[in-house]
Amino acid sequence: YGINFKGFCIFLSFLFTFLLFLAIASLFLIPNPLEVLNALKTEEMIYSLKLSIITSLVSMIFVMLLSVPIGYALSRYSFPGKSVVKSILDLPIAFPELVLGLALLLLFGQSFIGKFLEDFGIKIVFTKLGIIVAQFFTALPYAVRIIYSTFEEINPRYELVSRSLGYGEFETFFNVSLPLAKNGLFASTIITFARCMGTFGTVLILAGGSYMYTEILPITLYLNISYGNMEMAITSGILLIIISFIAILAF
Amino acid sequence: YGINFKGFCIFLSFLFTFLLFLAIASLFLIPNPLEVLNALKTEEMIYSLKLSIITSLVSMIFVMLLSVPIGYALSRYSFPGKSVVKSILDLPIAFPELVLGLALLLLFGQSFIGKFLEDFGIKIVFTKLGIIVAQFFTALPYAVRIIYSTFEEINPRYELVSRSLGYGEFETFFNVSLPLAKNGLFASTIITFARCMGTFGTVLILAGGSYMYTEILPITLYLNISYGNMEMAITSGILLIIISFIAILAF
Amino acid sequence: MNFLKIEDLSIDLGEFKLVDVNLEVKKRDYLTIIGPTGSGKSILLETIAGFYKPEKGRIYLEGEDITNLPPEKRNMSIVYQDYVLFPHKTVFDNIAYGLKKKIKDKEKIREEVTQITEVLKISHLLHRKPTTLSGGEQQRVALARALIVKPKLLLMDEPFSALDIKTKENLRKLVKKAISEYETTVLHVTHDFDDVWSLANKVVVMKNGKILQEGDVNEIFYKPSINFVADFVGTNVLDGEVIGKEDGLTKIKVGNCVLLSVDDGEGKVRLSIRPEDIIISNNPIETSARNEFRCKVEKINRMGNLVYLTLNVDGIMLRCILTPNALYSLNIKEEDIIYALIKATNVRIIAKNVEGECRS
Amino acid sequence: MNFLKIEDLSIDLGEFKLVDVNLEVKKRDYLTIIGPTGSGKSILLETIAGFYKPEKGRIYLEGEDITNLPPEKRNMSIVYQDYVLFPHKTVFDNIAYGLKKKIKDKEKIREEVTQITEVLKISHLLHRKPTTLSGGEQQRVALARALIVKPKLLLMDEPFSALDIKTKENLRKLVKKAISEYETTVLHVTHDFDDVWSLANKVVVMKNGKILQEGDVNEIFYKPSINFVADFVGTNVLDGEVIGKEDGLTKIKVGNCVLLSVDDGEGKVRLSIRPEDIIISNNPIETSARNEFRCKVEKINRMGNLVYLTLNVDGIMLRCILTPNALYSLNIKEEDIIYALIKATNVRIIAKNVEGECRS
Repeated sequence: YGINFKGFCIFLSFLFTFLLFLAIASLFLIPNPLEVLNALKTEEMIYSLKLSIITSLVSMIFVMLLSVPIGYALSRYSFPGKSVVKSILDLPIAFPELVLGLALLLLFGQSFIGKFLEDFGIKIVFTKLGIIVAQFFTALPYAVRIIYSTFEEINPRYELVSRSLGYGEFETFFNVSLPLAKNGLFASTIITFARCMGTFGTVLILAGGSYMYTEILPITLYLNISYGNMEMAITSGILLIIISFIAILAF
Repeated sequence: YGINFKGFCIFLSFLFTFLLFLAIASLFLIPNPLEVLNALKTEEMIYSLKLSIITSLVSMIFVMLLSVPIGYALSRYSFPGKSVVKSILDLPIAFPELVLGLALLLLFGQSFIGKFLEDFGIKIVFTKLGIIVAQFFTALPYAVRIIYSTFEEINPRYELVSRSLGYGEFETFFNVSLPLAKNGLFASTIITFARCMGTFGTVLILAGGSYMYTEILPITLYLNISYGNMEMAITSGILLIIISFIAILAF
Repeated sequence: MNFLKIEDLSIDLGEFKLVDVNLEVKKRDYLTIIGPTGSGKSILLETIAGFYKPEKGRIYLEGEDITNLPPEKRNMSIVYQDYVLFPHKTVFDNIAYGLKKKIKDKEKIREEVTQITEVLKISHLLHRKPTTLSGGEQQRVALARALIVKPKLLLMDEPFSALDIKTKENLRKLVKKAISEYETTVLHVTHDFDDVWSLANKVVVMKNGKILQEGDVNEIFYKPSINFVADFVGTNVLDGEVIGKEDGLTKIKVGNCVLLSVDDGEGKVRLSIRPEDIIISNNPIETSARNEFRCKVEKINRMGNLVYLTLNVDGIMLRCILTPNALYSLNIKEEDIIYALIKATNVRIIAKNVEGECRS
Repeated sequence: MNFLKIEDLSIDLGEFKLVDVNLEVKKRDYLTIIGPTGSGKSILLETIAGFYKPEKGRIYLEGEDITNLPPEKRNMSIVYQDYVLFPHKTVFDNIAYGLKKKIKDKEKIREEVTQITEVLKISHLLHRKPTTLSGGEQQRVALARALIVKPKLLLMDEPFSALDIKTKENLRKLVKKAISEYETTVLHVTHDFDDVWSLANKVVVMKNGKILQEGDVNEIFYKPSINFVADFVGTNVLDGEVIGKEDGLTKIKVGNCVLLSVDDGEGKVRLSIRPEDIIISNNPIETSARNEFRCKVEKINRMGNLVYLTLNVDGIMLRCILTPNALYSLNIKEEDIIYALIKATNVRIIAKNVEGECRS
């Protein structure tokens, strides 16, 4: 009876895993390898790959620069309005990418902020900059979440001891908090990069899906599936997966 | 010096929160309320809203039925291949929605499984069933993750004590593990529902974005933005947010 | 036939392990398991309870091989240091939990709960939730929950170590009463010697997953067989050489002194003398005790409600424990010359054919 | 002027709090803070260290108001139960950490580290990472890290409670040596009376965020001013009534007995007699001690390396502690009639004008 329950749970786990791996496998096995290779060599695919990597790297840097102080502030300090800030962490749940994209579109396209930026020649809507903004806003809550829980797991006494030994808050942060958070920071960097690479809805709405202009890999996948170019679509899907895995292995 | 660092971290937190809230606010403030009300009353919006809620509820039920045993198995049992199953948890990072949609499209559209199901009259590609399948595969890893960490936080000694007092594994699961996991189960149910409501990329690829057929709210948002019907797009965005918030508050 | 018999039990969980553990427990024994952190004490309990499958070895309960029985079929209860009461159930439901599986008669269950809670003095708490109770109360509830099913074996994993001294003493009394009432056989992991002295009749000393010594309480404390055990229980350890016999007692030369012991031995031996067995007086005493030494008080250390004297017996250092009142009535100060008396029965040979220097 | 002065310190962190704490510490004092769990001992230390901002009250160090000073400007070091060594730094870098902020001369730093590590006997560990050390070694490193900056105040939060008895004793000796060498003033939170006896000259007893009593070690243990403190430190508490004076001593009637005390009092009073201050003999003794009672041994309990006697003095129950050797030389058994002697200086009046029954 007991063994049945255990077996049942494990069976379900394998069933779902199996289906999922079958789905991933079909991505790699169904297409013709030659056609994938040809698709890889097209100007469109090369453009899209380059743009994806560049925008994701830039977004990643900005996300990390912002999420480390935000995660640290949420974990270590209490300040008025903290609970409001903390709701960022839960945002991705209640706020689908597509809606986030729409909100950003309205913010930068139709509000005073958009007009203000445009006066300085900064255009976000339907531009490459829009890709970075979309990726940034999509990935940041994830990064903050990981960094926040990383700092939460570090006993604040390490910092207290450092303070009592004569080091200020900033020095303590660099001497103690950051080295102790090393693993969490690495993890969040990878996840941020992968998240930026895969952002679709936000980018589609804010930056548009223009052929060979704001075309990142997810857009390539989408555009080509719409035109019925399955090989191009599958190739960009494979590229997306491979890049994510390389990122995970590289760190 | 120390205060500056603290102030700097808190300032950045507020800056990002402010931008985000401004974006959300513009979603609610920029459109004309009357036009939103009119958009709400259109046949398309009502159809989309109904379909979204029904598919999300159905997906949610299936996700919970599967994720509780999977999360429990991952947390409590060790079995060969566990690390493979555990990689499900990290899947959403390396596997963008769009790619998941494509993989499912190939699995159910072009592999033997798709043909097998079709022989029984079950069509998944470009159908309403496809919406549910897409939502299910997208939301399940999130649910498993929450349920897994919920069970991880429950001291297994509670179960050991129950076992030693004469209850088998299955009885112990119902008498002890489930009641202790109550909060985590509630949370994962909400998140699953919200995640199903917001699924876009997977649904778009697997079920297609057919007007008044597989049209759920994110599809409505996307279709209407393509046609330039901003009011319809914004209205579906607002609906998505409101429903997520209601779900969170209702529990 | 032994009540519980463990044969060559081995398991390796990485951090904790058991290596070829053999153990025999009689019915109604109260066995305490002591040893340093990480010695495998807890994992031994949990393997006996059936929470881990041993890699090797057998466990027999009343002659029956239970090695592969699931925990729910073993009829053993476990009490943990952190109580592990079900937070979603009331105290009553916690205590009744195990019984409900066995009997369906609600009246009978209520009776049994009433009985055990009276023994453990928690009748007034039945409708509370566990989280509202103090540590001592929670542990009494955990005990009640464990005892009410009348387990063949009660396993306790440092049950008192989270409690303060007063509560500990109290609970020890209650445990004593309850287990005698329920005629329970007990395995009790602890690092508190007070548990051993006040509850146990048997002791097992473990280290690195192995059983180093087992025996009656007095055997372990007065005749630790291995150096580590002696160190662990705090006795004086001396190295010497047997130089002959006198009136049936073994004469052992330690430094410049000669000690008499009731134990047999020859060649180089290692001795154990417990610090509380050294009797102090200001003047030579005429007694039947044969080991009397003139010695200098090197140091007086007050520790808690005890006084530790370091005595210099012609170059050999001995630790000796007194109460402050004894110190007062003897009027001892550092550098004083006093007389130390050790009964030959308290000089125990703990190792034979020893190489090495005299320690202490 | 006091070295450290705390005025009306209040803070409420929910689970833990301080309520109007006043405290004065002299230079080179060794103050231990005792009290039950949740009494606010740790938070007091951390507030003094500057980790929490008090809601009310002031802290003065050497006359200077440091209430609003950040921790790094206070020149205090803290040692925690769980060591809190930086895992990414070697032992050397851990110890040198605080010094590096103050002096840049690497040779000087190396010298200072060498010196402190010799005192604490950890010179051989300098190149190891903290996680590879035993608990005792880690705590010595933490002490070295704290002491090397020559803090005005050393704060220790149950520094030994994670260690075994042997290591504790060892570390106490080292701490004693190190703080005398570095002339440090110490605040030490503990729940182990051994720390108090072997290290402290002052004691503070806390409960529910308040200071209940403070004073010299002997004052607290021999004359606890509040019932809770007496209970907490384990003394005999008796209620009686003053019936007169005799030769300058106060005569107090407790039950049918009359006790003499050096303390003054009148009316109903509460007395404290420490169990280790009761002197036992088989026959009446002729001494200067005035309180001698014939009593029956009700119960003999062995607890650890001590024996607890419960004595019935004409209906009054007294707890008394002996070592096994004393028990042996007196040859006492349960039900025996013996004589208990209590010096008038050891009968302390701890409360006056008491209502209520005789307890004990």
